[in-house]
Amino acid sequence: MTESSALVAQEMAEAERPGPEPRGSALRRNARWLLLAAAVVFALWLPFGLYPAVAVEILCWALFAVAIDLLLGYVGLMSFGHAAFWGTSAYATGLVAIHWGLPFPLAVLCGALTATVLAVPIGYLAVKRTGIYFAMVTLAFAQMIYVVANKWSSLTGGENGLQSVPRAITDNFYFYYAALPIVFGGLFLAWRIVHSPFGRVLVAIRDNPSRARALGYAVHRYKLMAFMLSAFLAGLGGGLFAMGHRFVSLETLHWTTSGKAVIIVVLGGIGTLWGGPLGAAAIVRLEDWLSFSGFEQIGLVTGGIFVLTVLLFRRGVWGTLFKRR
Amino acid sequence: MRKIALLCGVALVAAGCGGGGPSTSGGGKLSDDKVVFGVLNDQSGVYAQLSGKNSIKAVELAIADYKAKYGDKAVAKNIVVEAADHQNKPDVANAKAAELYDRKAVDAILDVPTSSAALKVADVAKEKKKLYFNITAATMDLTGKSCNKYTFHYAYDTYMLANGTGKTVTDQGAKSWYLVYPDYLFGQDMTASFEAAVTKAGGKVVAKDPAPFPNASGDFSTYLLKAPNLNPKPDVLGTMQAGAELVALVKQYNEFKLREKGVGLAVGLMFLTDIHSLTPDALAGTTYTDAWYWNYDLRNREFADRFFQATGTRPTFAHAANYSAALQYLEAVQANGTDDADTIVKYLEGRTVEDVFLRSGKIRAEDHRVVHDAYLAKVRSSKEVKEPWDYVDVLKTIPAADAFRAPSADCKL
Amino acid sequence: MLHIEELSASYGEAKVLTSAGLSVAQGEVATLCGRNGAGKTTLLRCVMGLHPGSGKVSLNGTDLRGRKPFERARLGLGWVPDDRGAYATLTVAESLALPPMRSGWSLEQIYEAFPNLYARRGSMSTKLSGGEQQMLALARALRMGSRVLLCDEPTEGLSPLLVQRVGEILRQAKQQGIAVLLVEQNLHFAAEVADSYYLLASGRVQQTSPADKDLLTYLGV
Amino acid sequence: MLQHVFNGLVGGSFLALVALGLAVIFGMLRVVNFAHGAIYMLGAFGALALTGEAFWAALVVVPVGLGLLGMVLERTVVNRLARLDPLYNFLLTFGLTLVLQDLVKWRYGVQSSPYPTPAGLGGSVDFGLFDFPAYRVFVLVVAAIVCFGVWFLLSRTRLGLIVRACTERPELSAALGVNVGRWVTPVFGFGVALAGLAGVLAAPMRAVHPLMGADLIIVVFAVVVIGGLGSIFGSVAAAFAIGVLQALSEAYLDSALVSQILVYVVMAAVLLWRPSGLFGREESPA
Amino acid sequence: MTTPLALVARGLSRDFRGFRAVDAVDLEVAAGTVHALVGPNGAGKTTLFNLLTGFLAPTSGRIELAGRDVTGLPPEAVARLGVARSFQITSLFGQLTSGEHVELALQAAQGGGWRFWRSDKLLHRHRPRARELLAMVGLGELEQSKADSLSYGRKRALELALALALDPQVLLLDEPTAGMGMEDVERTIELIGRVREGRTVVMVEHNMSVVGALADRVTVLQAGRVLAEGSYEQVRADEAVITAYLGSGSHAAH
Repeated sequence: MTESSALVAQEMAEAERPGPEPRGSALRRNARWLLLAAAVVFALWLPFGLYPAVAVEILCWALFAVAIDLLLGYVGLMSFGHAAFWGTSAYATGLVAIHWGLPFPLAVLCGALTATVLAVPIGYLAVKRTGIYFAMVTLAFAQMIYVVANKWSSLTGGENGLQSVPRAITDNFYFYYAALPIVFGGLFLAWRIVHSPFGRVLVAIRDNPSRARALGYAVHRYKLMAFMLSAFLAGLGGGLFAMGHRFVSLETLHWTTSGKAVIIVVLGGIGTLWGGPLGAAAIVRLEDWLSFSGFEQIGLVTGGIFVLTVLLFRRGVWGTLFKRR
Repeated sequence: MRKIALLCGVALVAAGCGGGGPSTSGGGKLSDDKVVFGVLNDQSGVYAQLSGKNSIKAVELAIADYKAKYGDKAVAKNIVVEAADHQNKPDVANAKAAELYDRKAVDAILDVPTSSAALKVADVAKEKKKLYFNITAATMDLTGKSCNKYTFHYAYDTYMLANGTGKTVTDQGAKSWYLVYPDYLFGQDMTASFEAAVTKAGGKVVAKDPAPFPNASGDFSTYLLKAPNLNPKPDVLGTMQAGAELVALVKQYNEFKLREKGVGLAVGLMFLTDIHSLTPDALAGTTYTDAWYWNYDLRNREFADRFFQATGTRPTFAHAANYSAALQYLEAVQANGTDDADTIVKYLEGRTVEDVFLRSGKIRAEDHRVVHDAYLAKVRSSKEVKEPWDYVDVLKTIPAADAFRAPSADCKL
Repeated sequence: MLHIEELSASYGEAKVLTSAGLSVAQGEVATLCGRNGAGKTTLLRCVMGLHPGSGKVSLNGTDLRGRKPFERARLGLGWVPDDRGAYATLTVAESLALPPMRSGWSLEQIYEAFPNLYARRGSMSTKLSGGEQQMLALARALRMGSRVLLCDEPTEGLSPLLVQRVGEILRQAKQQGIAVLLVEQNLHFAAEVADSYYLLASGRVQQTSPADKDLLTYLGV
Repeated sequence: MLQHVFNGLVGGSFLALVALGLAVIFGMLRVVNFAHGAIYMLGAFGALALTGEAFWAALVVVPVGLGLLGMVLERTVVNRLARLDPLYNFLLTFGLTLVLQDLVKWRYGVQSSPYPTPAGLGGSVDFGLFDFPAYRVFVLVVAAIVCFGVWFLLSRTRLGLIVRACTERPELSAALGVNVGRWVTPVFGFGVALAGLAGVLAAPMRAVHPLMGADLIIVVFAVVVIGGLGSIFGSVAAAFAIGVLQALSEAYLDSALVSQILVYVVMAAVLLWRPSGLFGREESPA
Repeated sequence: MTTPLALVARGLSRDFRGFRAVDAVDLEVAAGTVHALVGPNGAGKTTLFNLLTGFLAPTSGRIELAGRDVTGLPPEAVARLGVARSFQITSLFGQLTSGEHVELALQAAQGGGWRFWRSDKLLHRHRPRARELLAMVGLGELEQSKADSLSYGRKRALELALALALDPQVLLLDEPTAGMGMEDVERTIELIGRVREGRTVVMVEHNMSVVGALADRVTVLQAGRVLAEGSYEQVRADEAVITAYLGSGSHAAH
């Protein structure tokens, strides 16, 4: 039934899995807190060290990556069409901000909820397949959403995108700090999901769906729920992306956007959750640096790095650095 | 081993993080003691030939002319050109524009093809209160609902294109039209403008079909099969496709032998570079509207020769307009002794200007539309082409007053 | 003919075989018995090279270590898998034509011995009845000219009449000097064809005989 | 009506050739080659690089060259991930797509490049009820011949016998003495060559630009989900069917949206009613 | 009709691509009994199990659970109606520990798997019961071990603990002693003997000593059909069964 998804899961489950902490020494547990503290400090410092617009972008992609990793790492489903949720939320957020004038956290929330709703029909159909088919099916549905958004220009602005999304905090530097709590909230949610009774069921489903069914867990529905939660997280990222740029383009729905998110997750480390933000920082920063220095064949570099990662470092940066086999 | 390699990689990226630095922006007489132009356009994509890197050369020609003209008296002694590729993506354009204004201290952004990107940059210009001369985008929103104080729309727009071609071709006797357009905003706008122009000129649109955009298959055969069988049969097929899709459509138009079947071809948006890449024979006899033509008169030709020396190719309207915009900006700086944006805007508003690009030029104060003469051109067949790049005959000059629409009520500067 | 020494193999982390050993001589039918899950199928798969295992397997003196399954097949090992190995996309005739080496029985001989297969030579293999599929698997191995047949429960799920038929074929093969390693739970059937008996239990193989009480107890008969 | 159906078949030809290559590779290697679209694009650019007059040469040389490139890729990278989850190869080939696309962008830019109709195929063919550009007829004929040829190869030759056997049960086939590994690389190369051929055929008819394949491959994915990726026949049939449906909806419906999302809607319906695809085999737990 | 029927199959058939794995099987399992399914490999026992638990939909026929028609219900629904099964081929969640396995099963029985907003420490409230169950199957010491690292026999034991954790009305065990050593078999017999109290047990078993020790009733399958049914002694004496199970030189049995 699931010849493939379980395999990915295995490979990366070596990295981390939810459940009771391994009986580590106090030192190791402290190291965990230290790492978390370092991450928070780094996040707080980021806009000082980086062009704030880029820092904001990293935040958005971090959420997006975590959303995809939640599905890939903990349910064994690789969505290659998550741009559908990222982009839909971006549009919804933008529209809410433009037409209703809601403050940005509420607008982002509306966007994320819209994405969650969209995830219901798409997820319902997609979870009927697993493995490689799931990837293809989600990719195809995302393309459909892209086409619809392009066509529905009275709402989305079509090719011109949604211009001039209003935002009270105009300076990206301050906006970064305004967005940070939402991002932390999203990351916490992801962590909570993974380390919840629900998360335990997901891992069980990933490892052995038939057995989970025999225990009475409705596998499809759990997968759908995970899909919706993942869409919600992607939606949070997409909404922030819209507010960050004060603009929504069709690009947010394009398959390359899904692809970039997957690249970030794989580079960061599948099934590690925190690899996502790390990968986001690396890729966004790298792309910014490349384009700032006038090198435009970005796909050549990111694609190349990605190919090497898949060939040599399948455990990703986080998996390779912080997790032992 | 792998771990070490990976660590090095991560360290490199992390080290790179230090390179950014918080944004600084200054004011003053001549900010940073220099004038910085930012040429933001498509340097690898569909518009790379139309404007692309050669637009930078055009701006450099303007700088050289300015320096030659004023010599020691020049207010701006240090003039720099920064360039960036927005890949025709609005989000990239957004980031790049902010970057140019903030991180590279650009005083005026030039060029910016692709409507969505152009509109986005207008937003940024408004926010940063810095100048922006749009050259290569066609959307009328730049002088409509998205207009703003710091944005000038320099070369052309959909009204100019549709009105020029639609009206003239109808006047010449092609009364019935079949319109095929890419199903996105630009195509929809163009079609509406076209239909209005055609109807006004006494013609009729028999049918219009939105074609998928982006057209994954690059296939327009359905519409081409349909065209000669429509009732009444259209005299002319008007296509609003641009770039790659235009190339494909024209190729297929010839393949289906529509000209032989009595359906002519009119093109909504076409550039000299399209004719070059399609070869003139593929488009021979097609009429379209252009904002400028290099071999129109001796003055243009002289500029084109200089441009040719610098680039090895002939200038498109975009190159000439970039040149003109940069030159007029520098003239404004010279006249006011400052590059303060508000001062420059005030100075430019309502001015009449005449240069190699702007004929009967006027910078409208109401909506910042820069109006000038436009040209109706007809593509020659390869037999008629006497020198490289001299692909068209200018049929008619459309006077500045008729070429552009009246200021829109939507625009509140 | 076939000689196995110190063969060990595991499934995941579960050890299935621990230094198992046995030999089958030319023209001999050796029966390997053992409970379900004892590792009989794994042993055959190891011999065929389809499952990684450590230890020595030699065929007619040729060491098979490091040889891929197709090389082993070409050296004369014939596998008759427990699921009968029918192809959904291959007809009977195609299944017989698939092996690159066809030095054993001629097609005429095959069709003479298996008239059913001749009648259904154009049918997809999976459309055959269970018995016919089993015949096809045996026929394929005979057609290949295998010197050693590895038969994994060839009588499984067959009617008594067909069981008889399988027995006849194995005896015929035996007469031609083919060695057979037979995995079988049906002891009565085994008794008809077997020359020697081995019991696989706890990962080890021991020689035994049908008279052995332990064997019967172990099998729960 | 008839001419629109015919036109749809022409459009379906490209889908069919690409889907066919995809299905052949998937069958043998269980790899979904994301780079198949990029290969299609390389095919068109390959034709371009050989310039217009050499179309007939390109028709042979380019697919063969790309097939060799495919074989090299299989040996060097795809192969290394063979034992892992097929998703890894999907990811790998996705990365390759980005690299190939950008390499071509670097060299040719995103400007679409013109390619003349090959000499001798510029005319049109009169079918009585309607006439049709000769080149399009040619495309359909080539696609039909290739699809038929592949069918013939698979069902009537020894090579096909081996490929079918290896595709269905690699282990058993090996145990029957078939050197399965030897066929993997050529089959991969062959599948790639099919996409390359589609690209060469597309060059004179469609816009040649670096993203032409990326747009196509997503539609092809939907097509193979509809047809059932495991089924070569299903993939080809679904490709032609979708081509015709698209052409008809473009011709008779006033909405460009419908014809564009048609393929995805059909895919959704298939997922709802027959998740394994119209011609896909049920994955039975046994 | 003194004892109610816990599980009934009527005319149950299942085809796989033209091959009929289960052929018009009628089965009645009385509540509170241990019912063994025996038969040679390929007789359709596991397919029948998959049909009874909803993992496969029958081609025809119907299944009743305590009088209620459950034909065509998905496995999770069947499980929630009080049917727990173990698998013939060990089937666990590789990355979870034994304790986590049982906690998960206990949670399934009580609901609560949807709570994504709570900590998984919530599962710890099942811990005492989980430990009890693990101890019962002899895994008391191995609560913290990942399933992947358990030996084969222990995996089988964990399978059993999982099934028991659901506190099912009907317990379906697919070869519970397969691959076990003698001592483990003894222990498993003893264990099943203990847990059958208040339950109905259906098991597929090859080991006749296990069947003999536990089964109230035995159904013999061959080639997808019911060959015989009765008590262990009756079945053992049945000519047809002997022929089928042991094979026969003289196929005169019919």
